[in-house]
Amino acid sequence: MNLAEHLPALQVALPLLTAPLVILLRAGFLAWFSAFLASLFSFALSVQLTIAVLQGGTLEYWIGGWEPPYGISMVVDGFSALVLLLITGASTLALAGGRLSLRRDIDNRRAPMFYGAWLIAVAGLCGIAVAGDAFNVFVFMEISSLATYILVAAGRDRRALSAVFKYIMIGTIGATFYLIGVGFIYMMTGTLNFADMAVRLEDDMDTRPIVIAAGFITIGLALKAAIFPLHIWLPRAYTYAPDAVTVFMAACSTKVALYILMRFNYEVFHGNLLGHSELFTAFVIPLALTGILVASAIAMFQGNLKKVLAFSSIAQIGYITLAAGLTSEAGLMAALLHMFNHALAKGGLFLCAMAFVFTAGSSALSQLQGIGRRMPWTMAAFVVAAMSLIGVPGTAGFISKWYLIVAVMEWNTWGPALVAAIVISSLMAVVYLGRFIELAYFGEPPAGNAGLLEVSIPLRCLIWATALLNIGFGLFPQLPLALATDGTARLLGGLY
Amino acid sequence: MSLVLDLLSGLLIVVGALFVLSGGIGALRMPDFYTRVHGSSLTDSLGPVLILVGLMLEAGASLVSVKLAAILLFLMITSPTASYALCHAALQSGLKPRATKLNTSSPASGEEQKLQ
Amino acid sequence: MEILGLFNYWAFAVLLMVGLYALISKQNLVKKIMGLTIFQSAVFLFFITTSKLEGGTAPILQAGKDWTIFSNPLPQVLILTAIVVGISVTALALAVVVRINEEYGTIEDDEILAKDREA
Amino acid sequence: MTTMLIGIFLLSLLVVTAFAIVRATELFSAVMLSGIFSLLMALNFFILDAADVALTEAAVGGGVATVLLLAALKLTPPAEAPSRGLSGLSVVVVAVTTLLMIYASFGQPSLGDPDAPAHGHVASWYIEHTPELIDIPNTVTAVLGSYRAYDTLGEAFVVLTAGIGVMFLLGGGRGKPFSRLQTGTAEGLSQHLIPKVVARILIPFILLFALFIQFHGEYSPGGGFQAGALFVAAMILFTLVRGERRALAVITPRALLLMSAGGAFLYGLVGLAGIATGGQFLEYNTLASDPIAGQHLGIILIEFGVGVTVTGVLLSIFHAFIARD
Repeated sequence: MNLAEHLPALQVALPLLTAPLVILLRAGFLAWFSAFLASLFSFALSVQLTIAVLQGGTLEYWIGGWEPPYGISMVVDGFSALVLLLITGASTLALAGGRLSLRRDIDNRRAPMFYGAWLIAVAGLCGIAVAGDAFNVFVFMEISSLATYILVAAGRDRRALSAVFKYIMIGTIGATFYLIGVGFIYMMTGTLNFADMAVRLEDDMDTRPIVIAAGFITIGLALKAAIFPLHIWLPRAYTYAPDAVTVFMAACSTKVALYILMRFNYEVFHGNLLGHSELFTAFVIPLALTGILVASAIAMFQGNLKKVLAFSSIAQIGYITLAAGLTSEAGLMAALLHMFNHALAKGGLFLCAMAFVFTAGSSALSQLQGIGRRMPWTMAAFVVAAMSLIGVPGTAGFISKWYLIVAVMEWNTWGPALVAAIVISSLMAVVYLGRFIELAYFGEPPAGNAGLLEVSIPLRCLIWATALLNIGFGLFPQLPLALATDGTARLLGGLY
Repeated sequence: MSLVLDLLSGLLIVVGALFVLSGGIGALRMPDFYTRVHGSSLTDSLGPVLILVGLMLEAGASLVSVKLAAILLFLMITSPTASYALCHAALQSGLKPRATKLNTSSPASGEEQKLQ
Repeated sequence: MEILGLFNYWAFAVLLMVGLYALISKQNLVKKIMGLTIFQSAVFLFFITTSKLEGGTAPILQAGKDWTIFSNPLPQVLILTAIVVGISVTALALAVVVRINEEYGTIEDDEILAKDREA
Repeated sequence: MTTMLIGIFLLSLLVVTAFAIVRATELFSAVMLSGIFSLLMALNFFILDAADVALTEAAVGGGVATVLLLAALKLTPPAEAPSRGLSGLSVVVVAVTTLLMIYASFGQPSLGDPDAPAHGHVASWYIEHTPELIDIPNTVTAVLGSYRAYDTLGEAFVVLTAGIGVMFLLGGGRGKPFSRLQTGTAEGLSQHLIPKVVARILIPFILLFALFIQFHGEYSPGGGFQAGALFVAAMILFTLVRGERRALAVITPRALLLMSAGGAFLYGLVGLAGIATGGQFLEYNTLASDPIAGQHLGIILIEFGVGVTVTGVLLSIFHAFIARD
């Protein structure tokens, strides 16, 4: 028995099977601790997987020993490894950093259920990242979504409930649209396996049902990924979820939908569907562009720190889809890199936001006035992560923005216009983040709360570790670059 | 012999279908809730009984007949109970049968009157 | 004949439409959930339609029976899973509705929105 | 031909019912209509040769979903607020989608077309190879339990997640999934002779049937999920007749929680056993000395796991709803 060859299955099975044990626990701390351990081990597994992919190329795993397309397969390449690192990393980070914050949000008696749901969410997202089968993606998408609904509904504000209802409705529409698309493809090809689909689609290029299938899948996943204008569920869900949940979700949940969107459009449709590349570009780029500009503009006028960051996320999703919509190698490279770097930056920002909310008791900007002077360490880390989000040279965000601009420039004559849009929205990011930073450093604290106030030292270390990662991957971007190169090569396998 | 059986089963099925139909009409045309339940309980009881017996004659002495008999048995237990439960629930929630409506001043509107 | 063979797809399309309509335009949250159920059921119908094979029977291979054509088992398996997913979503959504009613005192979407705005 | 006509008739009824559901303003009648909708859908599945799916839809849509909706209605306002007419945008969205789909339908294989691509390739491989590889008559169970066992694992965990969610939102926590018991309704219908007697007659049969479906799923339609749903139906009947308190004494809340978690965990353990015995995750060939025996063992175990989880979760959900006032 060689466990190394079972890594893809273990990556899903570990958090999934820990969950039922966690819900049987009776104490909140134990539940948190076992969830944290399971998450940490999952992270170790994804590191192992990443190493295996970097050394040995794409891994394939046949579940049940059945050969695909008859059985379900798992496929892990550079792109999946990148997403896996994000999921397990973000989960570990949020659980480690959010212990106190979660303890305040979730009452002790219900904590086992909460952490069980958390682990199931991690397992579901990992399951999507390693899946090689279209229907399996649906099942794991629903697992992770249901679990995420529970996590969001745990928010203390009652608005979390109405936000989560909207999220459930839109999430289910998205998943069902995806299912319809898969059904159409199955009807025309007789298979559910991604690789097999790509092969068999060549036979009936451009039949109407396949075009419709491509439409349903793209729209369904765009709903899940909160691509503008299908983003309406996101700001409220992010804002009213418990703070630690927001850290986790912001770093990975929409990314996973984007991941599967790109996988489907590149591996299955591109090259097999007449004119699909042009159609995809024509559909995605305008949406991405308006998304970037409009969401950035809205972010400038929000009165709540978490909402500012949520709208900023929508804009950043716009960058990723813009890059993916270019259907070029450089574009994909930029999309993958930005997925990674945005998760780093946004995870860091939300982690700091969690710390602010923990001490100040609210995420309203008016309550956070002067917080920078009261929490100098956390605030400095926030500034570093903010610079990464804006794309200041030396940070991780700069690398992906650089790749993005290069990709856009070599796209076609519209390149310069797109670059202008990217620059404008980066400036808007400076405004909406700068507005908070200014108010945090120079604002007048609410009456009676002026003393120095910091979160615990371990949490401060964690926050700073995240901030330093933003700088580290800015100076030494080899790891994400290597993964993105590998992932891009595989995604484009269908294009050339 | 088989012709007689065929005829008989056909007759039973047709009569059963008529009962189902009358039950449907009753559920639509009867004046108040309780009489409607009375109408539709025909659909539940006599209709299926006749139809199933007709089908059993058609199937002859086989496993299918045994299954049909089992279905028949369960129908005869469950559907009257369902009607009972329905009426009971209506009575408990204060719905008064139309016939017992005595000194109400409001004109009969065809709608059921709720007790206060 | 050919055209009638497409009737299932039309029913699927109409049911999908009805469900989606209830889902997006009804204000009552329970009604939305019912719309969601119709919406999902339509998709189930679609999958099962693709599994039907003319002259076939349920894919249960009994020794000694003279059936030789069997309908396609795969979509049926997928839909078994999807039905279970559907009821899970319904149950969770209903629980959220019950909680919303406790917190807001209403299950009409526009009234909830109004109460959210006040806060 | 006849089948097709019956199908068209049933589908039309289905569409009419769907419209009625959307139009009904009394939520109670909408719930009843949606029960009818599910049963019609089950009939449709049945004439489309999907016996397993029909059984599931009848048990889930007609049974469990209706009960849950009713339980939720008890806790929420019973009528919809007066409607505000058709919403223009949604009508447009919805109409465009429908037109797209009807447009797409003309490129699709007609109902029952034997040359449709869906029937070749993977599906015919299942029908051909199941007798030699797994050797159980019900191909649906073979695909569900072995070829695509990983999806079914996911299914079991989706159910578990829903249970966790409902208990998290409505429950009291710490091994007590249900908030509190109302004394008034705790007695059930035990004062009423007819339901009591009939339930007493029916419950053993339902339980027996559930067990049959659980363990005969390899040979006939059925399996863990359907069995679990039926078992839950029997228990719900019991609860209605004998009262909440007595039902929770039969299967305690802690036991329900253990069942929910244990069944799903058992499924995962079978998967890991595949790895431990030298196969892949969820591979049953290595579970016994003979691959076919291994397959049988694996399928029975995972179906059992699914059945236990479904019973635990659905009952927990039911109790969580009715215990709240």
